[in-house]
Amino acid sequence: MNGEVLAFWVLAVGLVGSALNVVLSKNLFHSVLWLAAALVGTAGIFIALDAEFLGAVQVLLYAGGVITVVVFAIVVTERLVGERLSQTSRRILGGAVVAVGVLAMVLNVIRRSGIDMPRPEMTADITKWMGISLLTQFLLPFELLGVLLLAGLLAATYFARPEE
Amino acid sequence: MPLSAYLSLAAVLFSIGLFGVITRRNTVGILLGVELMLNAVNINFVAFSRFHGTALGMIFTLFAICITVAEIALGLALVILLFRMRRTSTADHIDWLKG
Amino acid sequence: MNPVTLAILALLLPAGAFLLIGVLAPLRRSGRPAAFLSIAAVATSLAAAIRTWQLASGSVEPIRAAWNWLPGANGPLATVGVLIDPQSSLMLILVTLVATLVQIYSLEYLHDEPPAAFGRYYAYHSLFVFSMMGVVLSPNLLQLFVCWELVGVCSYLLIGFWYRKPEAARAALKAFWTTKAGDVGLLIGIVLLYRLAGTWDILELEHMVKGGTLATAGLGVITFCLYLGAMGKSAQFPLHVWLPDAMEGPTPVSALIHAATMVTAGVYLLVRTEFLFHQTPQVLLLVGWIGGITALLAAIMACVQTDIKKVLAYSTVSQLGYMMTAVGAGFAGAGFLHLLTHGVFKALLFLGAGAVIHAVHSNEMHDMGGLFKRMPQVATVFIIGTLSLAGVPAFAGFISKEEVLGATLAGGLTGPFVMLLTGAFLTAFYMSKVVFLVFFAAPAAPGHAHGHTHDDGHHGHHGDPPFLMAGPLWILAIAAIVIGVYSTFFHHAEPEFASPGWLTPVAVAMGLAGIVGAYLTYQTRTISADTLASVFAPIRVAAVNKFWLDDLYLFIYRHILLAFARLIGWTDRYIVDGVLNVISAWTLDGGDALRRIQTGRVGDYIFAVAAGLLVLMLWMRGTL
Amino acid sequence: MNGFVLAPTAPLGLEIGLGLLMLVVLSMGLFRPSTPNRLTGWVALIGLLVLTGVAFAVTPGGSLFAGSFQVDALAVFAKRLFLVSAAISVLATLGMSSDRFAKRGSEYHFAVLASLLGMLVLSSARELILLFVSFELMSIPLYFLTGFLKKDETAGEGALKFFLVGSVSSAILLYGISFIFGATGTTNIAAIAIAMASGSVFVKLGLVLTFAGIGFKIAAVPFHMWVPDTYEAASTPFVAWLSVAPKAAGFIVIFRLYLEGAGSTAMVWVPLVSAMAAVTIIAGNLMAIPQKNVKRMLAYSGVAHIGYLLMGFAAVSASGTGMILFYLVAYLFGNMGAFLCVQAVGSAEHSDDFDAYKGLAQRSPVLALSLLVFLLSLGGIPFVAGFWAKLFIFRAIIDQHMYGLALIGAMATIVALYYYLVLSARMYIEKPDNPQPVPIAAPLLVAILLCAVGVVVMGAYPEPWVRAVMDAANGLF
Repeated sequence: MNGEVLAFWVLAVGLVGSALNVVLSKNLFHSVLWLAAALVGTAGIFIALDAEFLGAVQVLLYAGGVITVVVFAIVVTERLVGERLSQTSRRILGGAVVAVGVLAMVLNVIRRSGIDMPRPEMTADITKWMGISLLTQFLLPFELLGVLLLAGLLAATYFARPEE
Repeated sequence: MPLSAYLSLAAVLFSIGLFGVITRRNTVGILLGVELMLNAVNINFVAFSRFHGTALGMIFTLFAICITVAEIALGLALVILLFRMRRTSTADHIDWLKG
Repeated sequence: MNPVTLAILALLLPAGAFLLIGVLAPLRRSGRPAAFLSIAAVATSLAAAIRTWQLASGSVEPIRAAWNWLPGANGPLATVGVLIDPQSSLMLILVTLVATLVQIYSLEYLHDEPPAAFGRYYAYHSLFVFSMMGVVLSPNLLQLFVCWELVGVCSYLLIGFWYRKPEAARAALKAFWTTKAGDVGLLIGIVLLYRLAGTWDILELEHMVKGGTLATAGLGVITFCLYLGAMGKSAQFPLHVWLPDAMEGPTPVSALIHAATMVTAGVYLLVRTEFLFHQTPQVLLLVGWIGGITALLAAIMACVQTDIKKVLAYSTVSQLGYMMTAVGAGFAGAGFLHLLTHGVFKALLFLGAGAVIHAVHSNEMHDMGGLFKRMPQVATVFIIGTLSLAGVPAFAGFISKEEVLGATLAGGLTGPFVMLLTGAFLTAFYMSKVVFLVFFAAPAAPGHAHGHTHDDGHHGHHGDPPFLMAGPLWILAIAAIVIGVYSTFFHHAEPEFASPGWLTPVAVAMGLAGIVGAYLTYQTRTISADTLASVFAPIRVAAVNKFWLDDLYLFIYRHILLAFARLIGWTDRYIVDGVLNVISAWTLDGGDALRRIQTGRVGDYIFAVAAGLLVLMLWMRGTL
Repeated sequence: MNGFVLAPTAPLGLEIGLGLLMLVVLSMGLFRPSTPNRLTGWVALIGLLVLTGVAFAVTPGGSLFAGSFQVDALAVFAKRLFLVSAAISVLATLGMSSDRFAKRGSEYHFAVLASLLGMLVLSSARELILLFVSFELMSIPLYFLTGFLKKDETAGEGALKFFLVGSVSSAILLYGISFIFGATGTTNIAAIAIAMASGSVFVKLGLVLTFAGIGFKIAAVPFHMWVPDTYEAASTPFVAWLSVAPKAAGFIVIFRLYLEGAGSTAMVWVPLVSAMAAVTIIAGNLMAIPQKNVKRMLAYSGVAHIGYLLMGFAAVSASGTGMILFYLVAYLFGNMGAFLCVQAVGSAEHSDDFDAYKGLAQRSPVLALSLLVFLLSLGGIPFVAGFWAKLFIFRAIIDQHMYGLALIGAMATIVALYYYLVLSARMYIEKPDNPQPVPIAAPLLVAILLCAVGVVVMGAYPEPWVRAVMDAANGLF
């Protein structure tokens, strides 16, 4: 068992565990923290897949940014209502059936696909290539992303701002 | 590890997220489920990308992460708005519109 | 401008006027401005039509322009466009000319209508002119049919113009349903034709017939169906019953629609599709015989009418019979010629009669008499119209009637020929009767004077009508004379057939005999009208009762149709409705049940999305 | 700046123009925050009209970024459709009485234009990353626009539901795209088409997931449940646009992915799409019947219309595809027009219930007649646009011998007529409670009349439209 395999299994178990906690925890705040753990775990998977840059983005943007925003939102709403946000689940059976059904279908496809190709050697600096292609081949989506973030930001501030 | 291991892990995470969005009563909880699903997708992209020997999937992931950030900010703002008007963030109680 | 542009311009101007008047409520309610707009449009159309004719008569080939309307897999399913040849351009002139004059005439005639009704009248008129020109210019049978139906709608609206009057409303309905019966035949005919030929285009069809590529099997049914449509529209026996009733509409409407233009659409249709009818001689024979019967019966009925408009109405039916007989004899050109001249002088007669009615406020000839002194102009033009209709040389109807008679004889339709000849005598007789009774005979006793007054208007013009009414009359009268003189003395078109030398003297003699007979009976009273009536008593009784056709229809309607309708109604109420009620109850319940799925809870919506995804995956699992 | 520098970006002209317009609109809000005026709306409208004019002058051809952005016939057609619908919606918004559209007009119109930018790029996108980003750029402002009247009791609720269902669907869509990418190793649709010829299972899995994601956007049953709630909550001129443009965009994505990308594999989809079409038609029409609110009724009937469009897709033929485009144009005029009439009545009566329409024909004949024309078109009555649309769709699937589906569609049309006629009867037969004419703002009236003209002209003379859509569709086959 080499390092990559070991790392994968550790990360996988951690990821699935924290993901389950995200959806099962009774306390919303705990859920968010478990999500943060899952996101960091995902960053680990990225690094195991030689995508260090993405791993960094994942930790900084997601685990850092998103979680901060969520926590902030929870705190704001809790302050508004003055009590702890509880969170319960319903349709657990239905949800489980659908989720397991989808999982079974996808796993079945993965099993039958015979996709398992060998992992090629990394030949080039992926981060550099990503940087270059973002400003050449993917310039248009990159620009659109800017517009999208601006629109999302406008919308978020519009909704969150107390009425003037 | 083979590609199928990464894909399977992503599938499990995706299903957990799906379970979450279906069962959670709290709107923030539903959002967390969506995050899990998107996270699974990202693993899929990066894994495929790595095994195809291309960075295209990673670029895709980069875009996906950024879009997700915008989405979650918008979603939380909506939750706060609803909270301010209805004093609740429980999705099931937000049901004035129906039929 | 090229003829196509001109023709389309002529076509679209009245349509534009209709839309403007119809959509702009203030314009419609203002009355006169709407009228002026309509008149300006149709007068411009007239100018365009004349220019189109000038251009078209110079070209040998028909000019056809078509645009795709309904796209189909192999070429267009239907086209819209115009087909310009001498026939359509002449007909176009007739339609626009009479329409222009009638619209100007109506300004005065309907002077006392409220402005809103006035606007409505002109809106209908514009729509009518547009649709009629659509029929005339149509290059294919589908477009022709659509316009044909529109024309019928306009006729319905205009007959029922005084819709508060029960007779008018009933007459409008009668006209609508009778012509509709024919139209169903027409529709079946053109659908069958499409199945047979694969096209509705008149030129293409003609080309196919000439090239011999059109199958003749089943063509008889098609031409018969086409003829059914023509029969309804052109008031052929036994579907003619609607036309006399249609006189409930305003007189200018009768002049335009029920004399000069719309009723001739059936003849025009047959002229247009003559090449098809030539393939089916049996149907052609039927057309000829029915034409002859119509001509004679209607002439007889015209003799016994006392209402001046009814006389003219039966006269129109009779003349339509003449045209149809010529078509049936295989010489559509002769019928078409008579159509054109008849359009001019019959419009003249109707408008003249309208002027009389306008003055005396009655349709009954008893209430008139000795009017020559009071309204010499009207009397003069009316006499010109009568002489034309009687087929006196140097008047418009002379040559065309000769042609029709000659064509009938040449076509071997001896029976109808005799009927037409008798009809010619009767025509001259009843028209002269009108002239003598209305204009020359001593006025009837005052006690008779209050017959039922039909028309509107409160103050009578006891004298010649004002310029707006007299002008159109004179224009038509001059046209009738010019056409007559020109065709009698200068223009001897070589007919397609040879008529025997005795035909012209005999025909003229018949006409003159009719006039003399009427003179002796109604002017000098040498022959007592009562004696005449008793001699011809059986025919007279039959004619007064309209040959019991209305009674027959009433019987059929009461005893057969109503019983049938009751049966259908019963089935409808208890069986069809029952089934429908059950189905609709299920539908409503289903809707309500489904609506409950929409709980308003977003979790359920998400669940539906996820479950839908699972269903999709399960469905596709065979291929995954 | 000279032609040499600009020339390479020529295919992006419309998008760049729109971007500049967005800058202008946004900066007008920055420098005059919260000043009530409708200037931004007029600026946006004029800009949109100019861009629409340009779009109609554009001829297909040209591509950028190694073929990821391609201005083909379908793209040009779609861009025109998006621009026209957006212009009508913005025009109608100018007739809104709420001062929120004056105070926050800059943000509102910026969001409309941002979403429109997403649609414009989407119609040209032949590369998955670009497709996804533009799809999201289209979607996110829609959430904002739905909740724009945030002081209304229900606006936030409608937006939140739309957003939550939308983000779940978006995750599913992205998951699907990841499998399509994974099976082929490329994101270029042309290259995917080549790689897909082998028919990998991952492709099919990806297409299933993607279909669910797009199913949300086009509101096919069972992914449609957000539709009535969102439509009821949002401002009506926006709903008019929401009910048309994103649906059209969804179909453009379907064409790109399933017809261009999947090619012959698309045939696998026929049973699934037919079933979905049938279910969507039946459920949409049935659920529309018991509605008491006209906006909800139109929402459900809109769902049913998506079923007819899916029917056209099930035909998997050039004529089916073309007729979807024809249907979309007819639907654009008919549905937008109907919603705008709802806006006119709603702003006068403060109610969207059927009862508000009592005797409308006596109160405002033009409005009632327009609405009648729109309803007849939606119902598929002869000689209005919707009739040809339905007829052509039916013909396309009958050509493929799918008689059962055609029968279901035809029968559902009768059901649909029921509720359209119920509303028409309210307008024409019942007496009004209040005989005053309905006041209509001039821009709204112009927008309504534009739609009415579109419906009538398409109905009277469908030929040139059919030619246009067939030109756009033929490139895909």
